Amino acid sequence: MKSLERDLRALRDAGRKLLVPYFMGGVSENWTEHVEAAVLAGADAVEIGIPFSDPMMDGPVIQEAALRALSRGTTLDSICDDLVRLDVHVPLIAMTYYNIVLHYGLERSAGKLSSSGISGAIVPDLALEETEPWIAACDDTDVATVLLVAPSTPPRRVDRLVATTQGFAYASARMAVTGKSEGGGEGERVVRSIRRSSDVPALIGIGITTPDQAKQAAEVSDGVIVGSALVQTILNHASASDVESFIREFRSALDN
Amino acid sequence: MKSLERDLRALRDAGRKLLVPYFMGGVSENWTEHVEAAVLAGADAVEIGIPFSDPMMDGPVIQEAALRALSRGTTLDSICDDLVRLDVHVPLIAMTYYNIVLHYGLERSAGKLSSSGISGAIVPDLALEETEPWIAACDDTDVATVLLVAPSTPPRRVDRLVATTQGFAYASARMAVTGKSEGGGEGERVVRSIRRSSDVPALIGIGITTPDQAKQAAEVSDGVIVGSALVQTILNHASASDVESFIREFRSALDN
Amino acid sequence: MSTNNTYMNEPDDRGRFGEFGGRFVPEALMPACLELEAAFTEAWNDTTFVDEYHTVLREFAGRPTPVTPLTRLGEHLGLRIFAKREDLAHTGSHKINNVIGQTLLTKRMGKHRVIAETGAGQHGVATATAAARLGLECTVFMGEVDTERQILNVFRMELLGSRVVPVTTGSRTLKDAVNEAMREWVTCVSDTHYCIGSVMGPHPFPWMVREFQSIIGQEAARQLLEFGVDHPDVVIACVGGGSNAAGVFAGFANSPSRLVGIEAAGGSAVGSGSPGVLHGMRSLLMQDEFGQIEEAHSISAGLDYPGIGPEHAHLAQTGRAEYYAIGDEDVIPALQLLSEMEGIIPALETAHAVAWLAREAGHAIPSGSTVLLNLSGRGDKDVAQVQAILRGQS
Amino acid sequence: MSTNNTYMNEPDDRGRFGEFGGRFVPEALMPACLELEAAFTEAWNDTTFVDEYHTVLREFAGRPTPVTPLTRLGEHLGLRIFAKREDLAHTGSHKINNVIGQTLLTKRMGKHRVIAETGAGQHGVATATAAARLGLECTVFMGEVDTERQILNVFRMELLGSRVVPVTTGSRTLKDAVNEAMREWVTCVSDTHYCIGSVMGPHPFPWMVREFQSIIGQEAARQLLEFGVDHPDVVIACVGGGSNAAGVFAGFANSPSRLVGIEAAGGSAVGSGSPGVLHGMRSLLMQDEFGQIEEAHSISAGLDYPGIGPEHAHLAQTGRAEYYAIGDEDVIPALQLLSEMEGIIPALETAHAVAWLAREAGHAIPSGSTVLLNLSGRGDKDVAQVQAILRGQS
Ligand SMILES: Cc1ncc(COP(=O)(O)O)c(C=O)c1O
Ligand SMILES: Cc1ncc(COP(=O)(O)O)c(C=O)c1O
Repeated sequence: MKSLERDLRALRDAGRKLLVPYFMGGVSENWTEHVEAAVLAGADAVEIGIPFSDPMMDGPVIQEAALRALSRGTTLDSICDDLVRLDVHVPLIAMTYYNIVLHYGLERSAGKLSSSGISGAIVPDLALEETEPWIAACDDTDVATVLLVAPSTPPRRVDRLVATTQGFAYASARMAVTGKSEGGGEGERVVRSIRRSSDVPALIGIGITTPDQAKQAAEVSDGVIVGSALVQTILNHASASDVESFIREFRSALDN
Repeated sequence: MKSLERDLRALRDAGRKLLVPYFMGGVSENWTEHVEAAVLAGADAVEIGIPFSDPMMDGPVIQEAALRALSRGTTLDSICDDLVRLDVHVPLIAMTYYNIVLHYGLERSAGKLSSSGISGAIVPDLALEETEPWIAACDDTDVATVLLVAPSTPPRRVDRLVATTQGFAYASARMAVTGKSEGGGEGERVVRSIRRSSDVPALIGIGITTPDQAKQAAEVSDGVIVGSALVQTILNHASASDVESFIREFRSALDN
Repeated sequence: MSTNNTYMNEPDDRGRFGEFGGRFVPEALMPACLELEAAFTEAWNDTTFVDEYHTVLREFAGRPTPVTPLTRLGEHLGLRIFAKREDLAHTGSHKINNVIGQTLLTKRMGKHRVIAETGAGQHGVATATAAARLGLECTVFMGEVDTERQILNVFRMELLGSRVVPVTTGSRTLKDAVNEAMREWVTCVSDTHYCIGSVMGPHPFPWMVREFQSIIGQEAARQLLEFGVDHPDVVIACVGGGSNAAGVFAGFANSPSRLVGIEAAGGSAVGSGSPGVLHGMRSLLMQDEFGQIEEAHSISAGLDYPGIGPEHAHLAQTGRAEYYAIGDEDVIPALQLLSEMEGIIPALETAHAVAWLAREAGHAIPSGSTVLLNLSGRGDKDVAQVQAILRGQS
Repeated sequence: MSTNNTYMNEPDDRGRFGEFGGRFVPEALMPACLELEAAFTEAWNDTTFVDEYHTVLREFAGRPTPVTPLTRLGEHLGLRIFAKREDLAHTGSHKINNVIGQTLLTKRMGKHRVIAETGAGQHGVATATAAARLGLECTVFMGEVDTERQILNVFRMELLGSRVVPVTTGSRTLKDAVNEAMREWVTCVSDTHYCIGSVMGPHPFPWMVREFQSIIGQEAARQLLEFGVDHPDVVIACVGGGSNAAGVFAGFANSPSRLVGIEAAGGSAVGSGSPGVLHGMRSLLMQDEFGQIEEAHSISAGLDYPGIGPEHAHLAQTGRAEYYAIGDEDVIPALQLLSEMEGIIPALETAHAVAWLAREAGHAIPSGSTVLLNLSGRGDKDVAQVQAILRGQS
């Protein structure tokens, strides 16, 4: 078991609802300060986006963040370099698209991420059937491969996904790309289907926009991932302390 | 034999080269004065155009004259009315398109033209094969049906045309619509082909623009028809005396 | 190859269909008309020529065009509807059938150049196309107004190596383009063929063009049999000069099918015309009380003609075919209807026939009738115009 | 119906052609891809479905399209040239073959809506057309830049009852339209089919689209036999995603014919790309040193794609097919050449293939060779652009 799952299980088993915010690496000069502020405010782990030109699974907000990061010259290497400046003690999880790590080299990417302190990776266009070379490349590292489970995933396939995922299971609340938050979402149903075969930590993401939504999602799940809502504030030039209060609101909703 | 042919033969046999100018009926308020001036200057007969919206056999000058006449409200009737004012003693020959007389009624047209002092008609889109009803309609009148012979007409067909034409034979100098005057023209060849079977007066028309051309054409033919060159001066607002001197130049070229 | 039927016969030896037709041209053109009649008659009885014509139609022009069952429109209107898909012929309409015949004949007559008139540009593009294929020179006369309205079709003709001459006389539209082409023909008739675009003009054109277009009706009759239809109850086609209608009617003239031609209300020679002579033929024409030809006005340039082919005048007079008119206002809704229901955007010309079909379903066309619609052309050429009109409305 | 040959086989069970292909999509879409694979496999083995597909192609889309001998161009270039006339298919290109297959499958799967991406608008118009015919709802995603460049195609789709969504993300061209269609598909996959326009995307699309397009090659092989040609020496097609090329290659992959695909120099995934993953597939892509996808730039919107279908990547890697690139500057002269010599104005996409043919006659293509040119589409859509370019030059 890689450290990511161990860390998250420990927190979960201690009764804590997990809060995992998403940041786009390189989106601004001071992006690492935002990460630090979030951790200060109670984030249990952090997702760090490595931008890709064609983010098929992302809505307009994260697309915009990726474009901004790319126009600042952001690369996998530059993000890893920035991480040196980062002083936090929660797990870091990379989120990117397959072509980025494929082009960098699978083993080389895994090694680089791992040596930069990253302990998980979410690659949303890497389908279960295609995931093996990547998981193999991560084998010798502490990088866990986190898989998504969708509302459309049929039960037998949920079992296979859950058996393969590492770190946690990412339960999509919606049939949608990141940022869509209309309707109640199906995160609870997805989490229940995960629970049928595994007690791996299950976090709900996609469209968790308000502390209230987070609280509700955490009633059945082990926690939430907050992406576009947070990235939007950063696109609007949030300061580190803005980020801190944003996260604090979620934290307190989850804790009460 | 209708009066047109009798008159023209008499002149021809007297050694005169025939000069037949063309005027568009109704093209201006004072168009009949132009006709009178031409006769005064030595025209032996006059062609009077009855305008048609789609003058397929005419070039730009006569098209323009027809449009002007039509926009002045000119009709077969209005032209016949104008003729009452006309005080000349040469044959008048109507030139129009078949639809005008067809629509007016063939017998009615023939009667109307005849009673207005017109003794001939040229209907260039009335092919030999279609001419019979019109000739029949003119039978009881003095209106002669003048047919054209073209450079493209084969010899046997020339014979048939010449056998049918009344008044004179209109020898086209060119494979062209009215107004084209480039090149030497083939009028002489056409006249010779007419002469093979008949001594009907043969006049050359189409593209006779200058007194010199007229003189040359009259060397083998019995005379010439002058159309677009004259109509152009009238479109340029020639006065009756301008017309008179225009015709005088042609007259003297033919006489010397 | 003659259609050999009682209702659409060969014309008589003066080129008449009943009292209509004939040959009303300047003497300078008569020899060419006679030569053409002889050449066509001879070629049309020569299997080598007929085979070549069919080969080019098949290999180059995409014939046979299919007959498409219009199932959804049929359900909507309570009819059984089939469409003959001339829109799928090369260059986008039935016009190609005729020009392939005429250009092959041009070569056979030893001429190396063609001229043509065009309104919207469909016949001009078709002629330019067939001329390019055979390496013939080609000049197209087009009213100046139309060259401005149809600038892309002008450019298509130029790409195909043709010269386009804007006609600045008269109303500067189709009627004047015909006049101008005739005038040009007089000057070059020895080496040039005038490739007329519809069943109009002097004999032998109305007959020859009908023969070259009758492939439409022949194919459709055969294809309908495959759908178990011996003959449709009604055959509908739009009518400008009348070539697509003549072509499809030819396949059904001796069947019990009703033949229906749809004119544009603003160019309705049968509905509001009278007998007269224009462009070398005696036919029905829109004219004023003095015999001056009126200008046609239609939303579709291809129906913007004040006359109709003489054989149609004859079919109207004998009652073998019926002719109705559709006003501009019904044309765009019909175009939209066919587009949305069947995935076929018809030409504005064709949309007139669709409009009548939609209007008369359950009325002049009893419910349950089987209908053959001649889909004479595709609407791509008209899309900009339709958009501008719809924008203007909203 | 499988093409059943050694060189263009079915992909393996992960949807790979050699090392290319596969299925790289979000988990949310995986069930739909699996469902589609099952549905297509089952349908393609069901003669009822296959018959219906062929019936619609015949009755609605105008198949078989002819093979035209290009005699004058052949003499000019010292070759024997045949053209497969996809320009004569309904809507003006081969794109209709694919959408007819996919829309029939959509109905069979019980879905009532399709979405599609489009660049120049050809695939969008084809999808809108097939959707209208079947009464399916249709939404087309099109880069905002392209909606402005191709305003008439946008309107054609709207006339056909489709909704066109301008894509304002990324480079606002085809690549982004695919992204956006994928994003939309995630939200509606239960009742909506994503009708991809070329041999690209996740398995089973590259295979399925090739199968639906292989009618081109099957027909051409049969038709060439009628001309006494057992197989051409060279088969040439332009390559954007590669669907028309795959379709025609499928008819000759097991013959000794050379297979040649022509890319646009500014969108040349084989010539200047490297392996990568985009739009659900592993293939050759134009990308920078960090794996960011580059924007393609071509005079022809239909070749303006930074990738290529995975089977082409495989055919290139194994050497069974050859791929070359043609720069923008050679495209218009080639379009003019075919127009003037043969009376066929090709699409700008197709003109790339003509340009290579003209350039390599007597060089890479030995004199006297027999060539099959896949004439993937007609140039009507491009005429305004060509005119603007030629005006700018003079
Ligand atoms: C598509 C289409 N249909 C019909 C017509 C009318 O001509 P006709 O009556 O000769 O078929 C035209 C003329 O341009 C046309 O383009
Ligand atoms: C006429 C034509 N040819 C070729 C293409 C390129 O697509 P593909 O490579 O999939 O055939 C297109 C795409 O729009 C097209 O319209």
